[in-house]
Amino acid sequence: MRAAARGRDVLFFQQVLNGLTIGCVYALVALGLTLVYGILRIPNFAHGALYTVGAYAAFALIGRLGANFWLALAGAAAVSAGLAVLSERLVFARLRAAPPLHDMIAAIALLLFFEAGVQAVFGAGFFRIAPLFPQILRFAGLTAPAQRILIVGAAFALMAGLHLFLDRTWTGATIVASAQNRTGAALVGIDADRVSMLTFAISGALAAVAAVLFAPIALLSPAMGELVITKAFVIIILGGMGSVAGAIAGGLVIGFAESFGAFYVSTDFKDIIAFGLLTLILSVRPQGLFGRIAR
Amino acid sequence: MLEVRGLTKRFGGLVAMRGVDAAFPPGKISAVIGPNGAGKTTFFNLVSGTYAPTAGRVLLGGRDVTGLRADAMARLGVARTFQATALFDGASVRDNLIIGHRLRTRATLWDALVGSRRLAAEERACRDKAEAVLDLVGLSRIGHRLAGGITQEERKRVAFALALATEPRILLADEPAGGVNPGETAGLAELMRRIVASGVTLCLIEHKMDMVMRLADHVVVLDHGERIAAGTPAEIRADPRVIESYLGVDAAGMPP
Amino acid sequence: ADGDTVRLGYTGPLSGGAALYGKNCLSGLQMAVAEINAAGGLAVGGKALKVELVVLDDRYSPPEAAVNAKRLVQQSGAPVVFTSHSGGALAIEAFNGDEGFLLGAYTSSPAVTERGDPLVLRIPPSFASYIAPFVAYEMKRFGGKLALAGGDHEYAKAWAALFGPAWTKHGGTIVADNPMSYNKDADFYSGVGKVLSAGPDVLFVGGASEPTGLVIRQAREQGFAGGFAIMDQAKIDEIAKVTDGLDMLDGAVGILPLAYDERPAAADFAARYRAMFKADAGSDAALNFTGFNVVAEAMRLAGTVTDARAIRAQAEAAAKALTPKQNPTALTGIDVRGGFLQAAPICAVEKGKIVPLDAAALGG
Amino acid sequence: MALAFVGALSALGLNLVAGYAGQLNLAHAGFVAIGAYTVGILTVDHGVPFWIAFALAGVVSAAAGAAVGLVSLRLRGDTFAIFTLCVGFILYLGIEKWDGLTRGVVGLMDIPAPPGIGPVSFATDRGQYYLALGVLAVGVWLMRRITASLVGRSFLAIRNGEALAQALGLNPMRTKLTAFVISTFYAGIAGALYAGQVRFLGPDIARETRTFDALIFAVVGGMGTLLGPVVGAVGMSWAIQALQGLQDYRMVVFGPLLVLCIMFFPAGIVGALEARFARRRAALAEKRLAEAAPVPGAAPRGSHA
Amino acid sequence: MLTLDEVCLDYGAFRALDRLSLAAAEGALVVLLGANGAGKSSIFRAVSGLHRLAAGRISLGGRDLAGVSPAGVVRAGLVHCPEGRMLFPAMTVEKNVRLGAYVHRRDRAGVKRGLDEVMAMFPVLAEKRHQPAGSLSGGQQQMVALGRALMGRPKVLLLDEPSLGLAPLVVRQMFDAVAAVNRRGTTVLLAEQNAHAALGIASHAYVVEGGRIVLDGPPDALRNDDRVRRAYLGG
Ligand SMILES: Nc1ncnc2c1ncn2[C@@H]1O[C@H](COP(=O)(O)OP(=O)(O)OP(=O)(O)O)[C@@H](O)[C@H]1O
Ligand SMILES: Nc1ncnc2c1ncn2[C@@H]1O[C@H](COP(=O)(O)OP(=O)(O)OP(=O)(O)O)[C@@H](O)[C@H]1O
Ligand SMILES: [Mg+2]
Ligand SMILES: [Mg+2]
Repeated sequence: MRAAARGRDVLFFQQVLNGLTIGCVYALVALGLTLVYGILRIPNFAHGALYTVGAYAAFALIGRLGANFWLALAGAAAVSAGLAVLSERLVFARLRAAPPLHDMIAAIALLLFFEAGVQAVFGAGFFRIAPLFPQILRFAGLTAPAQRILIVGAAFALMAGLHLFLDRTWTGATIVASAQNRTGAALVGIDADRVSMLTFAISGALAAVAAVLFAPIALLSPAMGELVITKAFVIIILGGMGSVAGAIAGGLVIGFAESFGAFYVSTDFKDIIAFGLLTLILSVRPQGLFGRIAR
Repeated sequence: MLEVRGLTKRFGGLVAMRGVDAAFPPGKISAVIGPNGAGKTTFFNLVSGTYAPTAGRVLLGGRDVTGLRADAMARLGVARTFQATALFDGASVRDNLIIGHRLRTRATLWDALVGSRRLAAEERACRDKAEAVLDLVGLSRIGHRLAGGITQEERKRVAFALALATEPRILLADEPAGGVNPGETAGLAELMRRIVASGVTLCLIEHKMDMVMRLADHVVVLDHGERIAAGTPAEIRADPRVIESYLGVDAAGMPP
Repeated sequence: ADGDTVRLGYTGPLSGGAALYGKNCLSGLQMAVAEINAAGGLAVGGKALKVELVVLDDRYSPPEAAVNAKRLVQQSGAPVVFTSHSGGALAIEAFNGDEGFLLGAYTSSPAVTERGDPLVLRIPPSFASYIAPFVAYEMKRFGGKLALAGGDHEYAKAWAALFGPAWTKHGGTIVADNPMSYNKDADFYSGVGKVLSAGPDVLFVGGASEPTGLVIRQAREQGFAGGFAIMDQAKIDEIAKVTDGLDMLDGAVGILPLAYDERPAAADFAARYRAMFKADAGSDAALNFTGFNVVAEAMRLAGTVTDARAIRAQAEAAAKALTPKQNPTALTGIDVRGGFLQAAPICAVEKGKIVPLDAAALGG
Repeated sequence: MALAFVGALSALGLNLVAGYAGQLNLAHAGFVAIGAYTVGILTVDHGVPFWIAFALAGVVSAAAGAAVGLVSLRLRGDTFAIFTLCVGFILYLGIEKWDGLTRGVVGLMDIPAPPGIGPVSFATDRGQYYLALGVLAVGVWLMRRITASLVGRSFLAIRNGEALAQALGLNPMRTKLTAFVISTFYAGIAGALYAGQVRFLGPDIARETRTFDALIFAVVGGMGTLLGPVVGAVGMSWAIQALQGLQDYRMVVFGPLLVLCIMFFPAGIVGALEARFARRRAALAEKRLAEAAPVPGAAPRGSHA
Repeated sequence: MLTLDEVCLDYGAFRALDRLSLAAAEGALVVLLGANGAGKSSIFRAVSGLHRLAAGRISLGGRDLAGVSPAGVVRAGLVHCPEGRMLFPAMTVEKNVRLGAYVHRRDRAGVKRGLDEVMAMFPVLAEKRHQPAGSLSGGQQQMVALGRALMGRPKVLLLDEPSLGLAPLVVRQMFDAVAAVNRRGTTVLLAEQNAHAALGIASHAYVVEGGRIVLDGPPDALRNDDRVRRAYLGG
């Protein structure tokens, strides 16, 4: 009897770890999405493609250039950030005067382009990035693949870093200020173009980091971004569009909902659970968990 | 005609309107004045159903209409213009006015699908109404222009026409002469007189004191969401509280 | 077919999540086309016709496959359309009889031939023949508790629907049934955890090879020590790339990877494939290769490249007439409904090695 | 091409709710799927005659639209759009997981072709083509009636300024809901046509990518114009087919083309043409007025543009 | 110091400024009077680069400002304290004020000194230093906006209706502060509807109507002008 209860606890904690892992990945992706949305009001559907590109960039750096994991991570972040900035300069900046719908269509077009581009370069096959820490940690009956611990640790470090960056640095403050009041920001001498580019760069880098951290326990495929981007959208409306805290909280909520849903209810229905949760929360709080009402 | 009792509105912690009583007699011109942020626009928003009051009552012709939404109020005959002179900028002036009369029509989707005779008649009625109000505000010649491309004064007139197209009993005008020069202001005042003469009760918010004083039969002064005075223009002009908080003949004077 | 060229069609996933699979299948067809043309073309009605394969992407979507098939028939005049997924095949079956073209369906799903479409060839072996030996091997080696953790796509569900009852009939019990989305999910940790919590001896797994590898990997990471019954969509050599070798696969049964197939025709095919594509051949390629050759041979025997019914009528004879070079998969015939009679060899992983199994000895 | 007409019909519906009423419903494909499955399930599992199922498809889809609209239309702007994206996902997942009703991932097969009416047969491709064309023509004609009427004007008023429209006595919720329901009715009929044409249904038709397709049709053709979606659907279907030859590189080319298209024709093809005609008409009217009643010095400030 | 020469500004088809010219000498406190919508804010938007000119020239100390971005204008020494305050509502008071020094961010000591000065000038802000700016009352928010603008070390300061929505007492404090800033050498351009108070501290005044200057002169001259009296002085 006691053993069974203990077994249940172990399983429970296992799910907590798992929810945390997925939640962290989602949160990192959602953070970039929400930053871009908060400042530029662009629902960037191409964000998922930046995630994909990041993973493939790291794969190429490791496989073809022999880079180590951390170098590949940095390289991937740079590649995705660069592409994000390019799409801002070449596409979104030119659509600033256009109706909002056009941003969305452009983002969809970019998504198609990047995804097809990845496939054209790397082919349609699955790839894997070897885990940095392939070990399995076992203690007190719990098993935890080290890579998962790494994901959680790195994600939280990154979120903390991002928070400090936004909160403590001048450059970070320009982003927060622009999100709260674009005109006000321009009037204290903040360069709106610079902030847009910076925001896109950060969002691309976050997506790439999430992808590279997660890649060793998942698979690379040209469509891999689709799996996370829709969740990321759920998360940012759940958390309140444009809210950084909301993206993190929303990411964890969806991560746990999926993990526990898959375990205690049915793996088949875990996505429905996540989306159902969203519908439920939004019908009670239309502005999301952390959203401000109106502008 | 229109009466409010103990009207109160809270936005979170901020009390934008506190226990305001006021009555607007039919066939007359009333004015609401007060400093920026006093709650004048909020007052209109409450009366027209844009906001629901936190407390208090709104009575229209003796009937309690508290909490009705804006569209219901419009159908009961309460029309308004907006401080920012909202128009459908992408449509022509005439199309703006046609939609303004939609609330007096009954055609449904079904009428549209089968192309019923009622729809045709009502569309004609809307067009006629549009021409009539255009004529009343003196803008027949710009009916075809895009509403986004006309002058500020014309916008103010179109806003009146739009409100009139709803066939209101009472018209609430938020700064109808804001942003137009004195010459044009006189023209607008003339227009307002004509509107009242056609049987519509008028209530306006205005900062242009000379115009208010000349035009209004009755003035309500708001400050910090409270009614600080009400009466004829002459009474208001002499009220020390109004002078202090609004009219600003600052006896103390400012440092040089 | 105009003048001296006969065009055949292919619709399959060439982009999206299943693109690799679609391309593998396509490569077998392309290889057959290349070899036929290199040998001077297809001799029909006294002429040597050049063969051309018209390829369209359907992103694994059945409706798009149907649309593509219509296009292939109407615009390219293809008398035969190949497709590599059961959804597409079923969608095309809705009208291929009316439109009079032959469907070359690369799917093990029995539903494709069960509905009596007279113009269909089902190229892969029926998976039914694998089930008994898989059950026997795993139950004997690991015990009677089975957890079903296969994919939630149509083909995997069809497998599970036969595998589960076979298992209980053999005296085992099913302790968990939790299909997972191999095509859409990135992480299976919770799903695997759920089935493991029921304490199974054997896991039934399978979807595309790489996600299957992930599922196996995560099962081992969570401490599972039992065996795996791997459905035939997943290939053990491809799985091994995800599990970093065969260690984690110990105790798995599945179909024998082509690279380990030592029968001469198969080995020869693998060598030719390598020369042409600079990559290892998989069984998807080999089976499609054979399938195409059957169709080509049937056209030759029927003396027509337009009359689908006549071509279909010669399929059985064509299958029997294939040379070993045309027939790396040891096709022996075609049943009345159009199902190919061939059985891929099966294997197990024991002590870090792939060992062929004798299906007959295990009761297959 | 028959499928392009189905796409046009679906885009026509999306255009009503998004282009005219200003509510971007990203669950649109879900409603197309509801229509398609209504036909599929009724004809295959319940032996309902095709044309009855066809009519019911629109009704069922519109009823689902009413239910979804009541909840989602309380949200505004981007939140509404993203929320409906999620609703679309739920519809898609619902179709995929509820195998008992929809056959799930296996798909629904053996849907009968639309039976002929009198001497006209729809079993052939040519028949299908004319059927789709016919339904589309009726759809455009009805859409024209709706958009040109007071009802259509109400939609535009809501899009252009909800607060002002409400102050003018329009009930925003009811107006938006009407647009939503008509739009989902069109989606349902498009789905029914699709079912009769492809005769096999899988959950994929509810995917968000299908909504994006319809959206792209409408935007490229001209959002908020009557014929824009039709022009867009036919044009883009043609373009996508024309690019099939590029195989893997299809979307690599298509993506940038799309971006250029919205950059240089922000109002869409039909929108650009209409603006051109409108300018010419306005200039003419202005000229006629000037000739008729020359008012000295009346050229108003601000009218120079 | 600052001159506008035949400036035109359009909102779509609507011409908000129509060949408008004005000048502010160094150290002057220039007041713009005008009704709602006369175009006062538009003048400021044109100067600070928030809105592109349709025609005309703007120069600051001899430097042409046409086509310079808002950030560039701030760096050139002109700070615009806008109508509606445009604060960062979720940021603390201190951060709002500090961000005003964005273009001088490398001068850490200077930023600190500026911050101390602002806090000393508005003691109530020092008290509320760590509260979100959005939670302050209107008058306090206006002080934050003014403090933030001063952190930009403006040579020319544009103040758009700083008394908007403020209680009379607060209005007075505000005008005291503006006068003090001006005394320390900053050229100030002040848009006001509160004509009495504004004329009290001005060195020169312009009357704006319908996007044009209709009248200008020293405060006393305007006070005695009939039209101004009627329209802006309520009598
Ligand atoms: N929707 C709202 N949410 C929160 N606060 C509001 C809202 N609307 C108005 N307020 C607040 O209510 C108060 C009164 O505002 P209101 O717009 O009624 O003033 P007003 O008298 O019309 O001023 P003005 O003359 O400048 O137009 C202000 O402090 C304003 O900030
Ligand atoms: N973004 C805009 N789009 C269109 N018209 C505008 C815009 N901003 C201002 N206007 C119009 O331009 C004119 C001048 O506006 P401006 O804001 O400069 O006036 P103002 O003198 O500052 O008035 P206020 O006292 O209300 O602040 C007004 O008629 C206004 O309606
Ligand atoms: Mg107001
Ligand atoms: Mg202003």
